[in-house]
Amino acid sequence: MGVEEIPKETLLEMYKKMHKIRTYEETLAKWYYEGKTPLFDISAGPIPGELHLSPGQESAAVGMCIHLKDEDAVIGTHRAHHFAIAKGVDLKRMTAEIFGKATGLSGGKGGHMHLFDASKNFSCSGIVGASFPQAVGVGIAAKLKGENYVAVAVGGDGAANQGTFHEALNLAALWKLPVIFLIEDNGWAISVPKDKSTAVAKNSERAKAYGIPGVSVDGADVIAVYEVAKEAVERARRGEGPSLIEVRVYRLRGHFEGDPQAYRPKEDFELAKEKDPLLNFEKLLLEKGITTEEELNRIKEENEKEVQEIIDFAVKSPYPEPEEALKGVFAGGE
Amino acid sequence: MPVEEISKEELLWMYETMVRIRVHEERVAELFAQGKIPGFVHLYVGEEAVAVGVMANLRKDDYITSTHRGHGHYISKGGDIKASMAELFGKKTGSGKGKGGSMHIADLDVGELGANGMVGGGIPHAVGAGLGIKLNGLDRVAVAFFGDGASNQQNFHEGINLAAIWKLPVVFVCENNQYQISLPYDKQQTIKSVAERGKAYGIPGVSVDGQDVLAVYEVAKEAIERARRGEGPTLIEAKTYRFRGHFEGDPQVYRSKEEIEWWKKNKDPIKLFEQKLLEKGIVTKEELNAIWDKVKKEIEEAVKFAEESPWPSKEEVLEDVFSTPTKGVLVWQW
Amino acid sequence: MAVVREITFAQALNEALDYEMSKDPKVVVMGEDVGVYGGIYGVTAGLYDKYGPERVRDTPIAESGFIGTAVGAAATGLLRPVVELMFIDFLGVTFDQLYNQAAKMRYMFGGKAKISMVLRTTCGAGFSAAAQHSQSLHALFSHVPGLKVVMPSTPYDAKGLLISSIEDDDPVIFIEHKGLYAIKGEVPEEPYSIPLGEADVKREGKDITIVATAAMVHKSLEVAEKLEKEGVSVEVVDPRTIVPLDVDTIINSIKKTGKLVVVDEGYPRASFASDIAALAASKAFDSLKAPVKIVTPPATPVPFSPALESEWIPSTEKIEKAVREVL
Amino acid sequence: MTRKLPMYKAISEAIAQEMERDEGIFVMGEDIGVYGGIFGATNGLLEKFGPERIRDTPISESAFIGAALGAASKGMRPIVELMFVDFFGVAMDQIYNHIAKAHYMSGGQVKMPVVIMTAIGGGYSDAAQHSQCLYGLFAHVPGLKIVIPSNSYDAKGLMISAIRDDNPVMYFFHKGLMGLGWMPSPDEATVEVPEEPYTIPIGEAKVVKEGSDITIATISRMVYEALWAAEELEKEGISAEIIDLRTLVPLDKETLIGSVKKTGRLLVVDEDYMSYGMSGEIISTVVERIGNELKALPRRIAYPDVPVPYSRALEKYVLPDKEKIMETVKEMI
Repeated sequence: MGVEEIPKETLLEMYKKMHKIRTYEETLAKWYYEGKTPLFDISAGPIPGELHLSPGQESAAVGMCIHLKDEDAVIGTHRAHHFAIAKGVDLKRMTAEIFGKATGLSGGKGGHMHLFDASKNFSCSGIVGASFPQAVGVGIAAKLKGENYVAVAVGGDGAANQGTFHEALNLAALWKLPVIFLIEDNGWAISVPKDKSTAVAKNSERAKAYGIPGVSVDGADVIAVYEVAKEAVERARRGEGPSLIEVRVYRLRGHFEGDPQAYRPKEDFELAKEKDPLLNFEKLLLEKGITTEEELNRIKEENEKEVQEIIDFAVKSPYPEPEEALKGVFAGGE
Repeated sequence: MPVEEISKEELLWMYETMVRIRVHEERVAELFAQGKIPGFVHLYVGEEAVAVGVMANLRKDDYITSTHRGHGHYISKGGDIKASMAELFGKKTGSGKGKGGSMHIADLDVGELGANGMVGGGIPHAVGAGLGIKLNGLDRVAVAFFGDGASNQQNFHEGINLAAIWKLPVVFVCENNQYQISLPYDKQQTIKSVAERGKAYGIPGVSVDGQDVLAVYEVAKEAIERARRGEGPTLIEAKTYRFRGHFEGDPQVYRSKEEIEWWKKNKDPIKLFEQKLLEKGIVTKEELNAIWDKVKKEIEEAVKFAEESPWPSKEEVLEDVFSTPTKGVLVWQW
Repeated sequence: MAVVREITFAQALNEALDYEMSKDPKVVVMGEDVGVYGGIYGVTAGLYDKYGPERVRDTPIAESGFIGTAVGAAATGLLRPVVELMFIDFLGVTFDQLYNQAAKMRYMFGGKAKISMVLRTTCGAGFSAAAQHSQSLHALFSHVPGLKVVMPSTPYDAKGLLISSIEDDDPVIFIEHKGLYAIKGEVPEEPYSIPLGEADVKREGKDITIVATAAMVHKSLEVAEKLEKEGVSVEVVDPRTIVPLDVDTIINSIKKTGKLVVVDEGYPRASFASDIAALAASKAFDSLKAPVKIVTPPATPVPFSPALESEWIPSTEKIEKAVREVL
Repeated sequence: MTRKLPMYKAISEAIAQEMERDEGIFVMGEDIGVYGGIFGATNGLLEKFGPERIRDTPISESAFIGAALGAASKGMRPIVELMFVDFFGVAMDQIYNHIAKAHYMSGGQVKMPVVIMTAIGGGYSDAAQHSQCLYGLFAHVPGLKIVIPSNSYDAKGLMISAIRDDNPVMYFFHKGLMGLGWMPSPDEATVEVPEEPYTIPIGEAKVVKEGSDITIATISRMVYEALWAAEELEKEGISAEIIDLRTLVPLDKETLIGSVKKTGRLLVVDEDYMSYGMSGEIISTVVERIGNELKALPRRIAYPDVPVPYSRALEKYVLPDKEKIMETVKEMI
């Protein structure tokens, strides 16, 4: 399948989302450093706490989520903004959440690593590898209810060495559940390179341990991701069980904002630029004559404007009342 | 492996050790039924060839980690049978001074790092022993024994991956007795053999008939030699069968009497080995009978020792929690 | 002559690790990002360059695997591992290896095993790290028998206690509050050890006792200082180790003052704070002149928003209020 | 209609009746199918509901407990069995970092109607990794309701409440109360149980015996040790009031404090470890509020801080029992 076989509006939608992610993340980064200098203080400024951004990894999110509907579930990791955006999470409320505001998705109780949007069946977690079993549960629900939604569990290459990966893949394979395990391989578990943490070169090889299909795909090419994801989603919807997809991507920024990245060789940064999925996609769209510079510029402007509005909303929103901290542990008002 | 390639001494050690395990376990079953041994016991009858075939290749200074079904490993690694029998009785002279019982028998002097009540719990311990061996520049080996059920548990995945990336001298032996308590193997996972999972860690995976002690001996020999040469871990699956229930008292509603009888009749590892030894004229029936007599006497002595041993005194219950004397209160008694 | 300088809590820990590694080749450091990175908090900085990748081992994200590895390595007696669990919040993926394995092996094997290992980990809220990266879960480790649990509050204590912990033959959970890494204090250059199980009276007083741990020690001291101006004399006791617990020092202090406030950052139920309160009631019943007060966060997960989190963490205001109520 | 039912049948009956009512309920765990649960809590369910809703799992506790979260997020009401509570260490993250917190972290968007049922308790030489109670540890982390019935009537009513609750409930059954043929259980635990479904509110303690001299607050199997002790003490003229707390979170502080106010004395009897657990919590709950109204120092009998020893001789010495309770009560009065 080539890019020609994908409708133009789908391609432009993908481009728009990828560009929006990039614009959003870079804008957020600027806001993050507000008030944190001269001495870096992680808890200061308008965006408190840790921040893990996704530039360079947009293709994994967009290539996958373009095939998903609202009722399909995506369970992300600590680095989940790109998936949230690709899944259609309300960005104003998500951003307000990241700013710790009352208007946030969770009223400021969850924050950047714990984004929940029940209407979009999106959630994420700060614990590495936690998503895999949870997606299995969504798969069971689909099966028991006789509905054909699918669940996507996202994990990094580091997460693939965590016990939950093993347990969950086995369970999903055994029960033939509609689950897609998506390993975003950015080559680094924080500072530990993949070859020092993972005994196989490609995590897709591990599918053999569970008797399910495993594919590794170059994340520099969003069309390649699109194709692989399409097949996995269709397979899951047909009731044929889970798939394991490894998307090889490059982190354009540090593990978290403030990460000095001293551990990362220079070549890796250069490769990251070369493998930038957004630039590659832009080039492809223009080369193939699918779109024009003007059209893309219009999209870019729209995104920039939207992101600005989103940030404004978050900034202007009020903080929650402190007593809210004591509420909402249990459903039913306890 | 052809019997001719193994010395008679070694063959007789294997035979005698298998018999020792068998006689021990059947005697323990009686004692348990008589109420002399409390708690739960998980017996190794039917699986003797696995422990013995592996252990024939190990030295006293090598390490093993065991499971809840650990008597066979303990005995074949050279653990003191009087001490373990006394432990089963809960006596002061027991290997754990009456504090551990069947699931927690250990003999650190012979490198038996302990049975384990937690499924998969001992796997990373063998990895740790392997790391200790490597960093101390020793030529020892660590072997982790575990069941088919454990191969779906987190520690299997995390432990083997670590041993593989660090090229540690560890051999992973999965005793696939085909039931995870009541759940048959094909309802635990979708692949034919646990050995296939070696691929997920880039290490050799071998499946072997666990009822054939010489076959086990051969694959274990190769894996252990490989480990000693510093070439890293191997995963072995030994297909076996437990002749008794998961624990004594198990009603075994999940499998048929016929199935059990078939295995006892056709796949008894001791009978099979005996036939081979006799056919090849390596031993005489008299020699073998003498072994049974000797072993029975030995086990009776152990039982007598256990029966005559004193109970631990009550105050001992508070001892041995910690080893380093410290100020402050370590063990509460209000 | 002893050289004493001002260094940070993180540097003090680093010195302790460096000293132990230089002294005993069996000591190895393992964990996520402890190598080239030098630890997310910089505690293992420089060790990788000095001792190499074999003894300063970066691990995959497989806590049950590498912590279990440490347990096994310790059981053989071939190594004395010091492993780092990046956040105490991650204990859930590896708890079995700690409370069912490391903690119990010696007892179950009749006193024959020595599990000489240290698990270093971090705790503490205040950084908008939300519900999975901010907890203080020392009570969970302290509830199960067989683990020693250490929680230093000053750079001096940190160095001396870490040296003792590494030299201890039992499994030690060494908990470092993230909010303390940057604080400075006087620390001798030479190695020294502080025995586990010895509380430290951080400030003497006669009207009321505050028992506080880790970062809460400093908040309690602030309150004590403020109240002194009003003529109230507050004694602040830092147990330093939760297990073993220096019961005598705590009880003697309560007997002296007759009043007790416990301040802790752990959750309130079935906790350090409630246990100390019960201890006071059981051991110093006749000396108590007022009901005991505990100051802890509420029984809710840690909220993300700074507006909520600042309400959640025990503040000096709340400590002061509790002290005034008991007085 | 009522009949005497052992606790294991009361539990499985509760689950069966709820499963008939609500198709969203399903059960996962090890050996819960053909085997009916090692301790019988899922007895007969496979035959009634089939393997899709009664799912035997591989030994992958983290995966199937995590799966309960995923299923709950899609509106299902999963029940999972963790065979022994001692095994929680391999799955704790999914329990306390995810299931317990999802409602709060999501700002109330997600509900977690998950029941995690698990076996607790020792006394039968199962040693250090199969005999613990550990409910104190779960009570420590916010977001979980902690239910611990002591008889078959409570077991059924509390199980139905647990299933209908929109929050995660940890449901602990003591092996020595289940009424299994192969493990002794006090006769008193097997009581009349109505056939029809009924609920017992979570968070209500029960005064199982009224008295005036001392309050014994306890839970699970220790309720009977306390009752047997109280019977003996009665003969000596000491009147003990016994409170079966039944749930630790939420804790029925009103009943507890009301009773201690009346008797002026408090003894807590707990089979969980002594330190940083339930016993300290109950005492501090009381002393913080009415410390100055007590006539004697509050005491606790709990498991000393040692792993559970295997040998009968040793285990009996440390397990709280009737004799230890009587002795302590006499010291207090």
